[in-house]
Amino acid sequence: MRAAVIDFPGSNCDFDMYYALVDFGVDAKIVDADQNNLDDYDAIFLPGGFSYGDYLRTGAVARFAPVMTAVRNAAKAGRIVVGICNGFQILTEAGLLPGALRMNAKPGFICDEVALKIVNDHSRFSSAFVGNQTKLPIAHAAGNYYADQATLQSMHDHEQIILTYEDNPNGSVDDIAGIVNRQGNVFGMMPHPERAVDPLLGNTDGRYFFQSILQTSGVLN
Amino acid sequence: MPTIVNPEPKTAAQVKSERLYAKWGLTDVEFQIIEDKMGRLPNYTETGLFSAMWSEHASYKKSKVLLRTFWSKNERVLQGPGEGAGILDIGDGQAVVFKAESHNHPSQVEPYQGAATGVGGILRDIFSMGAQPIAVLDSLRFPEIKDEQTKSLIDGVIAGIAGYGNAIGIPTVGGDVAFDDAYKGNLLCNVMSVGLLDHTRIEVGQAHGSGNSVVYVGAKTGRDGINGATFASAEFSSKEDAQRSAVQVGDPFMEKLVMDATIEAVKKMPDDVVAIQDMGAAGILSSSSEMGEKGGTGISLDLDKVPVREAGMIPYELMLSESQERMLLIVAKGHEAQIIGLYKKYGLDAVVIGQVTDDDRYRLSFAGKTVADVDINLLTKAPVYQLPTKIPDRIVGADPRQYQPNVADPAAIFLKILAQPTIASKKLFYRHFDSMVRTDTVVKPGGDAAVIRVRGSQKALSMTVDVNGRYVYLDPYEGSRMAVAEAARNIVATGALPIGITDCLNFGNPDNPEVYYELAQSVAGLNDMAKKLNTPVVSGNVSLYNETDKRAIYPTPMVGMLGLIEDDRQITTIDFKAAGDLIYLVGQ
Amino acid sequence: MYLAKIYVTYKPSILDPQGEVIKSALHRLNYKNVESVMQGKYFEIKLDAENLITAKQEVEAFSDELLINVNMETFTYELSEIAVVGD
Amino acid sequence: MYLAKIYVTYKPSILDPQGEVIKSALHRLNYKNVESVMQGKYFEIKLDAENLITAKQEVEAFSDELLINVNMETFTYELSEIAVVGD
Ligand SMILES: Nc1ncnc2c1ncn2[C@@H]1O[C@H](COP(=O)(O)OP(=O)(O)O)[C@@H](O)[C@H]1O
Repeated sequence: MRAAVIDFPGSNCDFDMYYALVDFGVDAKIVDADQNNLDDYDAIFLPGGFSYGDYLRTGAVARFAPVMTAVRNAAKAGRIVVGICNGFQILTEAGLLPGALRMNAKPGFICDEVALKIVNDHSRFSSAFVGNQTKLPIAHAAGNYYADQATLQSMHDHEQIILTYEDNPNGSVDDIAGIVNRQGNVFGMMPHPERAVDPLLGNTDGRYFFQSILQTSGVLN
Repeated sequence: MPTIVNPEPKTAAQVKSERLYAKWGLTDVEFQIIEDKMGRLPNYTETGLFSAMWSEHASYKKSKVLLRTFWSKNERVLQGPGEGAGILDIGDGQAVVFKAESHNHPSQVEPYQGAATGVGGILRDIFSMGAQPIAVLDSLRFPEIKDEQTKSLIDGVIAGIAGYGNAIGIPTVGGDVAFDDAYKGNLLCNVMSVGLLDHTRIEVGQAHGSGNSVVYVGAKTGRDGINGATFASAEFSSKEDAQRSAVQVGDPFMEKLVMDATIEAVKKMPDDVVAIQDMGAAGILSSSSEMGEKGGTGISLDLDKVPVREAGMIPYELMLSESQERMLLIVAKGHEAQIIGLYKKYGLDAVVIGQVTDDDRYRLSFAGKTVADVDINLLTKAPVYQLPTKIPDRIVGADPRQYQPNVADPAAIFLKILAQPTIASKKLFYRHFDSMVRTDTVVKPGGDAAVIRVRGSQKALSMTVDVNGRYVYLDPYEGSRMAVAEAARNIVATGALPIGITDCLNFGNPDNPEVYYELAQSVAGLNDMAKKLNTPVVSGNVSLYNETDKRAIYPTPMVGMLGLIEDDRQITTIDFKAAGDLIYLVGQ
Repeated sequence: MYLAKIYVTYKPSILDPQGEVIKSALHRLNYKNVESVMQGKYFEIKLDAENLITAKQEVEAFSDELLINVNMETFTYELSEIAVVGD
Repeated sequence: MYLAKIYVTYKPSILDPQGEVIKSALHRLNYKNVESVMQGKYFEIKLDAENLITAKQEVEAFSDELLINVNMETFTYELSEIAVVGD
């Protein structure tokens, strides 16, 4: 699998994502946000960080980066597009995923490890998780997911909610931590699976996330 | 058309007759020395230069005699005190760079921005050596939490550290916090950063090569923190609101770009980059004059070239501004375009503002006129003071029996101790810090010391900051030895070998002989234990005048220690592993 | 030259966490009379334009496009012509 | 009941990184006419008060105390009496 990790000015989890992908044997490259062609990649990862400083709203400026047209095309073509943390915020700002992310209900950045429920265990991003519970790191100040009632209903109806918090840390509506688009190829979540792949660092639950993508893409079995 | 400004609001004669220099922190005697050595009256701009460079913050004039006694050489030391940060060899051609810095006064005045810009400043100290920062630690002292005002101070400082460190993407992995009314009106905010680099890439801040260019990179210059250096060296008065102009605002997004670009420049164009220095306190002035002095050269700057954010700034303001996220590079003559191009790629300003010269002059021109022309050695070598000391009465008259705890009901005392904010878990604070970004953090906050692996090797680095100000208050010498010993215990508890120390000496007004006694004894104590443990003191920082309304804080020499783990399988953690395991008590 | 003052607020149906936090902080500081707090963003933007009509169009376009997230925010604005100070 | 609209902005000499980033984003989006951008905060606060005078005093006091950072920010406000809608 060839994967692009997009480096927006201010991204800071780009290398973390890159190393996690390389660890799974993925042919990963870090691609500058000024690039406008992603045709060479099977999967595109928007990493965490503070794109363009995130001063206005998280992801608000990144959404207009030149690379986003290519990301849109890839999404339309059914290729894998993943946004982690700031990447998730960018995907919602860009309209590639429904809803929006607000400041945490109790304002302030939280870095912790949280228990999550796998609500949909047959998506391309969750099929390899064992059981319906997992633990992943979070690190964000704006992870408070919002969508209006109609959107939520439709997301429930189409099984678009993949992960929810066991003990909601940020005020997200319906405890939502990760969602997928209707087509099932564009995914965003606030937790950081790329921080949980190396046994030396203590938690390896993030490996199930990468395994899900690789298995459903026919790269791993 | 540019606004016409008068670069010299006062004549040289007025500077002297109105004793303007005194307002800027120079004594009458110091001013006289300057006048005598120059053979004429310094003008307005020149007086401003001296007042900043001769402040304690920039010159260490009152602490230098003590700092010189620090033991700072052993088989690992590649760079001791004097440069931005100290460097230790960790084998395989790799080195670790680390330093601590205080941002006490700015954080007291403006907690969020003060703490944030403290983090920004210490990171620049690390990457200006060519190193990749890998971790930040912080050491904080607040008054007891009794009122809303203290709470908001604490919230501000924590949010500031988080706001900067998290955004730039360097993990904040450890620290310490204590609460005591000795810090009322004068909180302490010390930050330490650790970086990694290859031996072949060590950058130092020495201007060499007459004709080489002085290149300004990063954010534009505004009127931020004018007089910050002299401000940091003046006592606090709780009534004095006028000091508040020293507020600097940090922009971590800008700093991330400056950091990434600078590290790339050092990697890709090692021969073009002759030297790098961070613009910290006293901005362009201290960075450029120190580079010239260390390199044994002169410096000539054209202030019209300095990128500015505000119109009408005069030379005094341009030179002393503490606008953040700026660096000064010395670039080999003829290679400026490559360096400028590299920074441009990151969307950053990079401008040639002057030259290295072969005389010993520090020259500034503005609007086509020379506005300052002074001997660089005079400017950068403030008089060194030997101050009187006196043993504080509380120590002379101390009765050792008063330190014997009276433990009638151990269980009740145990619970009381656990309920102390200083003893209780600090998770409520450190959970605001991204401790995991870069995915190298093996031991996160909550243990004894933090551990960061060195990617691509089996090695890991252990790091901690410690000091108990109350112990140092009761016995400056022993208390300081204990700070080093505590740091070493924390390092050893992670399975690491202690290899070196940085410090941040937070004390009161050194002109008070009792305070100076504390400082002298403390340095001796740190030194003694450092030698015993083979942990040389390779960098540090001094913060004096930590007083409110004439009352000094506890003497608080923060110790930042680094440890090396050769094999990451040897890392140990504090949690009990299994029921039935034996518990040993080691030591006396 | 025109000056646009733009006010961005959450749509009424959306809970504003920051407003709630400020309200309770004000109550703690004994400003018990405070009934509700809404926090929004405020922009002052100077722009060149042919005339008031084109300035208006531009302000509305970029506010919609960048300054607000249409899923949860709305904006109002005031526009005035200002003198250009030569320097 | 009174409604206070409070506008908080940086003092002129203070660096405003947000404004700079937004300006360059607008330029990239081809709004080249934009000369300058300043981002501040906007509050709508409802409060009970005896009369306009006491409402004014209260607004000024809590703005100074909590809403702004006196080191870096200033504020302006508008105050108006509003009808209380019974419910
Ligand atoms: N300001 C802080 N920032 C980050 N981590 C902190 C801070 N204060 C305390 N910690 C972390 O909490 C843990 C315990 O700290 P502390 O209570 O000071 O312990 P000790 O006295 O045993 O050194 C340490 O791992 C330390 O790194």
